[in-house]
Amino acid sequence: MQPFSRPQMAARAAQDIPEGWVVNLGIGMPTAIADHVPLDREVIFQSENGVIGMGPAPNANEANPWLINAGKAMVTLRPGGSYVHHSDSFAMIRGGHIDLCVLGGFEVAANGDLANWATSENDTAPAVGGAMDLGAGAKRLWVIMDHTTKDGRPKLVDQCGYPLTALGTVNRVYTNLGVFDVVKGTGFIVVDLAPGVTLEYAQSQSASKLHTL
Amino acid sequence: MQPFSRPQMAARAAQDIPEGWVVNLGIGMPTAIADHVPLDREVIFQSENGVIGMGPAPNANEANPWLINAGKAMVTLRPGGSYVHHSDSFAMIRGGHIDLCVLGGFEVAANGDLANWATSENDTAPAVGGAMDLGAGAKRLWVIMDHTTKDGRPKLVDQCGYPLTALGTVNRVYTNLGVFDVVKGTGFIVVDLAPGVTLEYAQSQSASKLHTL
Amino acid sequence: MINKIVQSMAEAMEGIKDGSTVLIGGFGSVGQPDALIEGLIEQGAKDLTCVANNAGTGHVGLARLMELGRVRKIICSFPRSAGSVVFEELYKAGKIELEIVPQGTMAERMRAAGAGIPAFFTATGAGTLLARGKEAREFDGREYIMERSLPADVALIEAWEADRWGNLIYKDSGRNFNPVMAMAATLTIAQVQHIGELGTLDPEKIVTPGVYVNRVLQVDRGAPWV
Amino acid sequence: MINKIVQSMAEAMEGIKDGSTVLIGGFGSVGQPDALIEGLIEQGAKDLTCVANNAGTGHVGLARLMELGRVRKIICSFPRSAGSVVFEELYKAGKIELEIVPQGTMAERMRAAGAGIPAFFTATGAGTLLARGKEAREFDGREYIMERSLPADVALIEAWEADRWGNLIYKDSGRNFNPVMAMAATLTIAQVQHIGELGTLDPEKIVTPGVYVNRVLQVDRGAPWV
Repeated sequence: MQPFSRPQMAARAAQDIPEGWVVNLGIGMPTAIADHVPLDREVIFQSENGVIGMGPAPNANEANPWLINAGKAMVTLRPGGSYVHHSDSFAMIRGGHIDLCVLGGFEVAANGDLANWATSENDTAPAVGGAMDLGAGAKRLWVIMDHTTKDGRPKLVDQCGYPLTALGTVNRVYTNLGVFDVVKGTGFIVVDLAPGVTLEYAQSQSASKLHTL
Repeated sequence: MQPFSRPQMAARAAQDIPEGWVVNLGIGMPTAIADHVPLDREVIFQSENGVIGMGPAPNANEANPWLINAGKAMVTLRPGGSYVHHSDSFAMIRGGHIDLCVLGGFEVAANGDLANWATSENDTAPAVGGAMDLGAGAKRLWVIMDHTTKDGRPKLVDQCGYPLTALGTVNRVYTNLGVFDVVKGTGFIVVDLAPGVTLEYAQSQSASKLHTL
Repeated sequence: MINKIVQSMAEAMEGIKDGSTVLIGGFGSVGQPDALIEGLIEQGAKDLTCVANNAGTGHVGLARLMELGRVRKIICSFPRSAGSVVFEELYKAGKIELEIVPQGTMAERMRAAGAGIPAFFTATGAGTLLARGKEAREFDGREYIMERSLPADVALIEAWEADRWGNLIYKDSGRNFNPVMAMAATLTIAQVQHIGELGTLDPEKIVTPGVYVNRVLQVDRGAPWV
Repeated sequence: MINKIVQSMAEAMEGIKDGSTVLIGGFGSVGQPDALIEGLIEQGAKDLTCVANNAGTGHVGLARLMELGRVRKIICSFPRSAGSVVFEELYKAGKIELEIVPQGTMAERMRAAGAGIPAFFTATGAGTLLARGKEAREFDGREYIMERSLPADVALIEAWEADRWGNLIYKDSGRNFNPVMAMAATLTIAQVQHIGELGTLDPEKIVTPGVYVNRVLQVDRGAPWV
């Protein structure tokens, strides 16, 4: 059994992004997806802080501290890129103009609910950032995360236990065990499994039924 | 008795606009006010179509058909001027960032109500333009109009008979007979009368009490 | 390669359906997409709801579209400009529906549609005839009315320069309704006089990112003709 | 002559009162008005409500202001950045109030304040913990929550270049919250590295018209330091 490594997960997700999409990548694992999209496949990466058309991290000699992404890392602007202010940036996000947003997740439920911002109802100072805006506003929402927690608890569930970020909007989940669509009325559908991972094994690591087509 | 001419009315209003104000002038008589503000008194004229810092009409050789005001007349842009789109322009108007708007009027009431857009409840296709936005949004609203209709009916009234444009927002009225403040709880207060116009005469041409301080 | 530049008017107009809500940019003749309106006349879609600041003048452009009986309803702030003869006649004859919206409310309703806001409150129009049938509500002692967003199927707009990503730069007072209309429509079609290579438009001057634009058509003369 | 350029930090900070709501621009260190925050620390106003994307890091700037006990409440989207030690400690000790707002809702609430919109509806946060106590309402089959505008007494912002009318041009991703904060406050104070003669700023590149700006202070180094 060869579960996907993190770079493999990112590469797998990148492979599914067609040219021309406007894409917002969450901080952390999602950000790595951009590195696996070849520059000649034109994908427009948007960042919450108002950068449209981000390119890769700069070389040392082109470093520009005024140009950062939502993760506060320096980036570049591709030819064709532009800038907007925060309200215009989130108008784009909340108004449904982002073709795809990829976020990390604590849990994804069979009904498309996402929990990824607070680990308990009693956590009184969780950091939400732009996750709720992206979760509610993007045309498609993919989640990239490990299939289980470090202590082995499934993260694909029938119903989220953690506080919700967005309701019913996740379309697809990329994990180290495979790729799963989330379909209204059905739940998780297996799209792909990592080499050697059996459906039975993936199911044993999930707390919601994995369907096959 | 020498009632103010229209240019005199405009000049009188212009005289009361201090340097630094952001001012929106309605179409028609209000527009003429700008001509009476000397260029070295810096007043920022804003137009609904997104021009901030308008200057006078262009000479023939600097005519630019892409640069017009809300009345669709060609204007110039002063050094320091800028452009915004319609939603940003009206955010400025509706958000209370315009120090003064001057509009024409059919009637002004003692409570500050303005009627200037429709001549009857049965006029089913009146043209409102930006009058309601300006009437509700500007920090100060002045009205410049003849004191009576052509057939002698008073336009300063206790209560507007025509459909309202904005409620309780008029601060001052410039007419051919004089200048009148509109003060909540009091009504019209005489600020100034045209040469030879007596309070009695002005009162006889008004359908609301004219107070003096 | 992303390429939103189309080569013909037919391509620009492809797929506009009967019954569409069509936003038409411009204020006066500035930034008014004259060529695209002609293209829509040619294309044939009917039963349209048109949103524009005015109700057309003379017998060309929007007025012509109305005259041909293709406009079911017009949403505008100022229907009675000088020369709105076609509108006047159709309206008197009960052949066109009219919704009058204060100019700022009209712009804001489209911006709201583009920004994922289904409804908002404004003081504009509160207590007037135009508040009829609208929910009124007091906030901090002042009365406001609730306005709904105004989304559309199609936006026809004009800009000054574009690139193949659909980024748009405007000229002088040519922005007006165009950038908000670009946000509010499912299909945004822009006419421009100039097309620049990708990367030649100053990122700090791009007002409408290509994200909001589906098709760009280069035309010889824009409005106003210069 | 309109001249919004002030000559000293004391002049820039004049009149900021105890109990003020203060907006602080920037995203990360980009466009963050470091000098003005230092000026506010020096100026002495207390019992402040601060609105910023983060809750400060280290022991400088906003974190320092909190550490000095001058901040009663913080409104932000992301209180727990790496290094938010001051906030964490004060919060655990019950010495600071916190309002968490989704980042887009925060930006939109300020834009609404600037645009005369007392309340609007958004899908962001609907059905989540952050919807508690907020009015929910269905439009076209989807649930939205009502958010109120977020007006403020003071905005401290950073731009790249200004002129004496207070027009502002930003640099790269330096716009972020700054232009909306400029709209939302009664007193907007901008720090800039560059000041140009009136008329030298490209009108097509001015993002914040001077109408929204009250005072401009030129500083030697902006944030981030370049």
